[in-house]
Amino acid sequence: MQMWIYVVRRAILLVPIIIGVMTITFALVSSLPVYDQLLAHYGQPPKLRPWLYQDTVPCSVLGENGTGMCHNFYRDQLLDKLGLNQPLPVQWGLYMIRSFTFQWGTVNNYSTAGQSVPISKGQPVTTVLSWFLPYTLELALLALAIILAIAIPLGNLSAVYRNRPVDQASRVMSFSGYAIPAFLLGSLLLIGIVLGVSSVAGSVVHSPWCPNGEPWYNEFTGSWPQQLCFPNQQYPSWLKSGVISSPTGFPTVDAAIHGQWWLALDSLFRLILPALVIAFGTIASLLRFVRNSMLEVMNLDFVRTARAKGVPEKTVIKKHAGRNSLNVTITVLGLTFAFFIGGFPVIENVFRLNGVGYILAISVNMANYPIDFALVFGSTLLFTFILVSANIIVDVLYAYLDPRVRLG
Amino acid sequence: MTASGGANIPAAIATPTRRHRPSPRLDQWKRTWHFLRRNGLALFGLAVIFCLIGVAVYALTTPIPWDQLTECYGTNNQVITFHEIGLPVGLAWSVTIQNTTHDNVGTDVNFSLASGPAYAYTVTPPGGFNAKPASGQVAVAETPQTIDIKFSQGVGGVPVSPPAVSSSASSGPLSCTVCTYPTGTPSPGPNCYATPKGLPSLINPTISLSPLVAGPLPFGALTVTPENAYFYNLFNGLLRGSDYSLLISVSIVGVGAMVGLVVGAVSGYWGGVVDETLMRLVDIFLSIPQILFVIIVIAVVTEDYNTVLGLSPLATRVFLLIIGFMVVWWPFYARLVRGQVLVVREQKFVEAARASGASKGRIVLRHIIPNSMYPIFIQMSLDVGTVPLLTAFLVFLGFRIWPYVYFPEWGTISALATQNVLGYLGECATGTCSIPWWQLFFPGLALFLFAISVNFLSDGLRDALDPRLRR
Amino acid sequence: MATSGASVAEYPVPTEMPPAPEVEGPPAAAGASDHGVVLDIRDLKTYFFTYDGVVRALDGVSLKVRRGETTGLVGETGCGKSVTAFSVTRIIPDPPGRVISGKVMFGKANLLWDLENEAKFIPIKGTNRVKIKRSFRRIRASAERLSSIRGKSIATIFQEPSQAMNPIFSVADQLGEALILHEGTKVIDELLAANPRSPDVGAAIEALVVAAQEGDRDTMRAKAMAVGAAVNLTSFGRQAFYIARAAGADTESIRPSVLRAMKRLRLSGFQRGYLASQRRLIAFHDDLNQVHINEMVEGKSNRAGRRRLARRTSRERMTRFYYGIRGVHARVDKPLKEELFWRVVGLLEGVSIANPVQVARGYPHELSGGMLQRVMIAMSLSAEPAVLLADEPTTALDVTIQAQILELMRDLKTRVGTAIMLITHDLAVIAEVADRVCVMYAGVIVEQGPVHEVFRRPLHPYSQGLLASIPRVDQPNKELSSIPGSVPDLIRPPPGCRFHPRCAYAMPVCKQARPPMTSEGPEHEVACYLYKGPVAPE
Amino acid sequence: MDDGSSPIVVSARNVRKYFPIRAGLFSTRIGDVRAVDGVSFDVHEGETVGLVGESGCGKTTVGRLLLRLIDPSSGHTFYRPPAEVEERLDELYARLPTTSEGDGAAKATSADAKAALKELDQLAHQYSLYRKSPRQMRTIRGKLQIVFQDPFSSLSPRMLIRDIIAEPMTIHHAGSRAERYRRVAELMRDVGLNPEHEWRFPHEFSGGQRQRIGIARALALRPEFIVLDEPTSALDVSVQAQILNILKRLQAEQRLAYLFISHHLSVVRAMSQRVIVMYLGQVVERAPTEELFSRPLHPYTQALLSAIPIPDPDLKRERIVLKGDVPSPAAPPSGCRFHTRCPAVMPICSTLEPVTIQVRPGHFVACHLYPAPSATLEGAAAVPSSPPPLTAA
Repeated sequence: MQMWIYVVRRAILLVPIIIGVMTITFALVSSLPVYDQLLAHYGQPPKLRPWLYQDTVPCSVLGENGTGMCHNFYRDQLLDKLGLNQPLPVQWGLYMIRSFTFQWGTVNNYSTAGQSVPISKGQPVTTVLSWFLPYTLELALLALAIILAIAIPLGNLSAVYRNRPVDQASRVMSFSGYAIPAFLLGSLLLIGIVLGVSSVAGSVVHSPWCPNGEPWYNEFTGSWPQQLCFPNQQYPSWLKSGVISSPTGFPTVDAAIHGQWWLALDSLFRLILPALVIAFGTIASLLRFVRNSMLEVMNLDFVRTARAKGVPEKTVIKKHAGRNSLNVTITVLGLTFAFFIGGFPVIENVFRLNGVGYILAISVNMANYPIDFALVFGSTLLFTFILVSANIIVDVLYAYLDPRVRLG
Repeated sequence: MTASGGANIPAAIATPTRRHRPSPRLDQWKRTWHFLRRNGLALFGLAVIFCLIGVAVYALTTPIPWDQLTECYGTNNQVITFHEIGLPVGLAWSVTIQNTTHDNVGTDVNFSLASGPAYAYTVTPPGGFNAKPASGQVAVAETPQTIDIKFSQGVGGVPVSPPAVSSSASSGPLSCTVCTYPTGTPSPGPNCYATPKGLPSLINPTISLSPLVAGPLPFGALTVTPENAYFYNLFNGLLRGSDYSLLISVSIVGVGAMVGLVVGAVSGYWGGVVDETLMRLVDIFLSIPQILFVIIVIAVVTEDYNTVLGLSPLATRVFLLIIGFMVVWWPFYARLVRGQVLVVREQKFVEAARASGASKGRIVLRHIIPNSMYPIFIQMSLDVGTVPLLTAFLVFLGFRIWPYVYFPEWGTISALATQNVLGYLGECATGTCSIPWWQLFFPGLALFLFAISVNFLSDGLRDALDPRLRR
Repeated sequence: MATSGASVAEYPVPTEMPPAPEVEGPPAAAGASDHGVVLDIRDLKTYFFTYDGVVRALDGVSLKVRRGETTGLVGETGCGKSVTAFSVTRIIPDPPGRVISGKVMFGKANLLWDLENEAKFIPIKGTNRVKIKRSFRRIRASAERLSSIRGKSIATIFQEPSQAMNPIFSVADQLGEALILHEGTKVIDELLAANPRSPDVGAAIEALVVAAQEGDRDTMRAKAMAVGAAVNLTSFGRQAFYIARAAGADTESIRPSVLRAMKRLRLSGFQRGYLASQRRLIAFHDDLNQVHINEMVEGKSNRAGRRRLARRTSRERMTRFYYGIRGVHARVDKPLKEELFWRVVGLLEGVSIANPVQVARGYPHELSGGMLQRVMIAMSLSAEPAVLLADEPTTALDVTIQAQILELMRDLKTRVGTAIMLITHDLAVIAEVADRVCVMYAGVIVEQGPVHEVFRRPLHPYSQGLLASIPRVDQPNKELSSIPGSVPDLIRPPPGCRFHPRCAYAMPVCKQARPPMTSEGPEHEVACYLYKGPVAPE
Repeated sequence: MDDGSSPIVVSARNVRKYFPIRAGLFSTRIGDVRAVDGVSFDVHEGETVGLVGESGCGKTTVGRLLLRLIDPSSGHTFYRPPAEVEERLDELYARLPTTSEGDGAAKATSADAKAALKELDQLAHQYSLYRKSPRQMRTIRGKLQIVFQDPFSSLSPRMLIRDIIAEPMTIHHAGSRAERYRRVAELMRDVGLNPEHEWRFPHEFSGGQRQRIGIARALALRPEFIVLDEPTSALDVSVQAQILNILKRLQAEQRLAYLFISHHLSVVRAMSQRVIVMYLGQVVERAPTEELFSRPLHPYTQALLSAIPIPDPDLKRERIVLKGDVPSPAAPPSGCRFHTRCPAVMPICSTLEPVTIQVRPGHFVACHLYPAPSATLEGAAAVPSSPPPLTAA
């Protein structure tokens, strides 16, 4: 009961944070030229009126004082609707309302060059994101599972066997996690696997479950098999153009729902490598903290008490020390979650996975201009929401683990 | 402890058994050094860092303009620029030469073509506009040239008149020093390298065994430009890159730590409303996805590569990089420092200082900050290693510190290399595979060495400075 | 916390002497001086290996702890009192600390067996540091071996009760853990033996209700215990009592709530299976402890036996896991938890805590220091150990609370008959509770003897100095004389008698060799050259 | 109010310190921890006043209040008030209605009381420590110093000993650098430290030596009044004796006034001329040392005295063992705060809060066992001058 008070209070504290983040994004958005803002909200101007967002339009031969251009009144209407000619505070309020009511603008100049992504200009950003969110979530959950499964036991071990081989190994691992950028690691893994297998088996190998012979190395990139692996060589109806699966959007779940077990396995298999790569960095930073907090806890009095009580050493470490150091782990995990999320665009880009990160990576890619600001800001908002909800979860866990927090 | 003095104590005990005037700070350093010495990894890190600093200093002392690091292959490529006139901002148009279409970057479309024949080009205007000239011929001469394209509204339009060709010194290389030729064919001349497919990016590392000459391309080459027109000397790049990388990371971490220290100390010591507001601010910045934030800041501010504060475009983008990271960096330090300060503030010696009338400023400066410094140092040394990695993230996501021109910074190089190498993956799996391993290996190694040695060092320092772990 | 009610006399706890297991009893041929010796520490050396050098924290300490007696260990900070206690059960953090040599005879078992094989010491020349080569296998083995003694036979209570308890587990959990470790089989057997369907339960409950209506605390308790007897489970009687007490005025609510409480005794098949398997596990654990003890008695390791038990244990774990998973819906572990809870309540009553139920539910950070110290004592006495090592149990407490705790300890000594080794820097406390006292200085015992002897005529100059420097309430205008200087650092201890730099009677000989223990008067021994008595038999 | 021949250095009047307790969803203030609840006493020049009580009874808070290290909720502390002001204050406080809630202000209804309160405010404005401006405060702080209990956290680990001791002088710009360090040397000699140790860091010293350093720092500005906050409770007995002797010597030499805070009655007896016994933030008994220890009146004092272990195994005495713990100052018991543990509790105790009366010259007690006809010396004659028999638990 006390715990709920605590959690609710934390949740209330999160409101100003969300608003603050929104304000920052608002500042960025409103620093864009008006043209881009209109573009971001309404998408591309219709083919017939390409001049819609410009302040002046060519009108008569003379026009205003003979420039051949006159004021664009259509644009003024748009501005009014968006409130862009209001004073900033009002704009801020409108922006808040829009972002909380999920009016995040329209896809405008998302360049699908070279991508098999069925995004067409003019779609609302939220729908696009809602297609791709589940995939990212599945990836994230897998990665988190890996992190927890590796970091905590390894950290405890290296604290218990301080300066012994286990410890040294785990420390080197954590160091290299700090030192290798994720995309480098990912591509190294890919190349390593490809080179290794191709040197062993040549190129004739096919995916076991691809009757028409998909080259095996496609198993490691892309989130679905190629078209030719499917019955009568095209994607089933629930797999929209081989990218978006329905109804849930979680690839494994969907495949399982439609009873295609090999497909479910396949999609899971495609997630494992990226998840490992994403997890690696976080594990590195987590290991360090787990180890240190464990070292601290092991020096505390109550551990000595437990020993003096006659509790076997294993239990002392797992129960008495481990549970106490878990709080620190949770906190650090919450803190590093932002960086954890930041890794997704890159990794999904390396492995060509159709997640939000991939969309973001493409839409923000300054190599192919201009940027699709609607998508960029949309996905940023999305990530922020994810982050905040993660914080709440962390708080709940923390309160659950530590009675001192729970009971105030 | 030697025995204490005291009113009724024999002098034999009272006088210390130490040398007359010890210098305690020296003792502390000795003690730290002793523990650092026992830690092989830390020593390794120290050595590597010293080497890198040396390299950076060397790179600074012998400056080479960064744009001359690029070398073109073939004999005489030139840049042809199509310049747009009278088109509203943000509309996309493109030019096609020999079935290759380039979209506009801002107001220009760039091509890099080998000289010789005259190329036919066609302009694709945005809907509702028509261009003059809509198509034409351009002959590549010895100098780069710019063709102005005028756009106008309405249908029909004016008959095509020969384009106004104006010559201008645009950025990019002007001289070709190196050339490549397909393996098996005779070498066209000096300074030419044999490559499997005539691709410059596949020039192998050439370590010549003569002790003095390191070969023209000791680390091999790397191709970055869109048309594969230019390739870059990895060795030079990494060499030049050292000082850029160090400067960027050190300045980011330094500035961030400064801000964090001040904010953390203030909010920790003053407490109350100040603390609350500052910490909420910190929370806000902590709940932005950092990398994305930096990307967006740069993307928004430098859309179309405009500049700020009258800096040069390059300086603008480096500056923005630093600022962007700084903005997302300080909150971590602020939180760290605050935690420390909250501990130190409760110590009795702070109260003693207040009891003898010390002002808040003095307490913060003389007591709080000195006693909460060490963890900050450790964290800083950790982060210095991490920054180039994050820069690499940005570049990988398409951020270019300098567009179309090779910018010597480790993160940039490794990211570009990765993208480049990933392109070869497909053909690689077919067995007939020649992956330019050096393009991943050397930049990756540079990043890895830097980060890991900094990590080793800071970890060693932490252990050496932490009295509890002193065993 | 404890505001009214419970005094010690009210709830008797089992008063028989601690069971003397075949290995724990006093040596058969016990000399006059060795009568009832439970713990015999001989020439114990414990060093700490730090950056500055080897700290000789204990340098040859010998003392005996006798059954039913309180042996006081007194001295200034850093003289190695606590280290002595912790060296007995080896709960010294390693690194930096290691027990170097010596014997700790607990009955026939030598707790420091296999000590010399655990680590080799290679001095680094030029410095006064030492490199240690540890054999981690042996160290782990000896740790396991000692965990069979810790808590069960030799219990310890610590100085800072608030830090000595695990902050994230409730008091009931932590005491319950101790219970299940030491009395597990007994607990489960009794739980399985309970029969809630016995005919005379109803009558007993009625009686309880009647007693509650009369409202007399003691008869109510008696009747509640009768209920417990009816279902053949004492702890349930206790539960019934507290239900009745909580019911207060509306005595009608007692009947249904007692019946509801009785649900926990109606065990389903799964629960029984789970309990049985749990019991087998604990039994294996006890066997393992026995093996360990035998190892220490016979002085040779019995790896085969340990292996066999380990195999059985792991197999049994699978069984319990099965019951745990299959029986999740049945909450298989619930009955044991509740049983433990009510036994814990019983333990807390034993240390005269007035509201044991709340305390048992509470977490350490909710309880006051005095309360926590009681809980610690209850925990350490849960297995009725032969020896209780009390490390400054009252230093962190207020005078009035200290008085309570001392009363409690004195009482427990007489009732449970545990041998107590009381460590404190406060001579007054020693004078209050101890029967014999050892005065330590800089890692050696300088004087020991019966408390009256030592306080009436302290022999060693250090003891005299200590006594002289205490400000006394009963002697206001006694001006405080102080011992000059402070405890020497034990890395470079003074040669010869370690006290000579601070000693007023220092003689040349004091600088040369350590004085032997000479016995002055009955069992009164002192290590000082001022006394020429017969050398003590050590 | 205490008849002291020598002038008063510091006098506290009706000082209260409540720490708010916040809880609930919006961390609303649900109550107060009444750390100090209406404490009044004087400290005269060159005397030592002992302040005893169990942990959590507000001893330390009183010490910090006297130095204005924290600001009080109400009440005043006066530094060297002129004699006439002193007397005037007493009259005024006498005219105020005695109450447990806050200052008299709340219940000051009668015109007389209002006037008294007004004048009190004016006086406070002139003389109260809590009304001084920061600049005035800085000058005064030199005269009021403190020595802390924990010798390990009271010295900054990153400063040299010389700098630690010199710091107060540095803050007050007392003399040149050279002079300061010369003074540091002599201070170290005063407290029995070897001046050569000034080049060391605190962690190189033992507890006793650190405590000496702390004392030297407190003496640096030649103070008149030092709060000794359990200066020896972290030390060994032998070292404790050294420190106590040093303190006594310094007092004799420099005519210092001490407030000696301790939970150790025997030490207090050895050190102080007058003793104040606190329980749950209130003064329960206040008397000259000898008087208090020979004739303790308040049951709590008696319990304390009998709880002290005496280092003499032969001396057996029946002792009063109090039941339970100190109640939390967040929810102090109604009426007399001691009644929950009092062995001689009466029905009235739980309802009515006893007033402090003077039983014998300078001996004040707040307990219903000693009914107050009126807090005068005549009245005191009627009061039983010896403690009534108590039933030991």
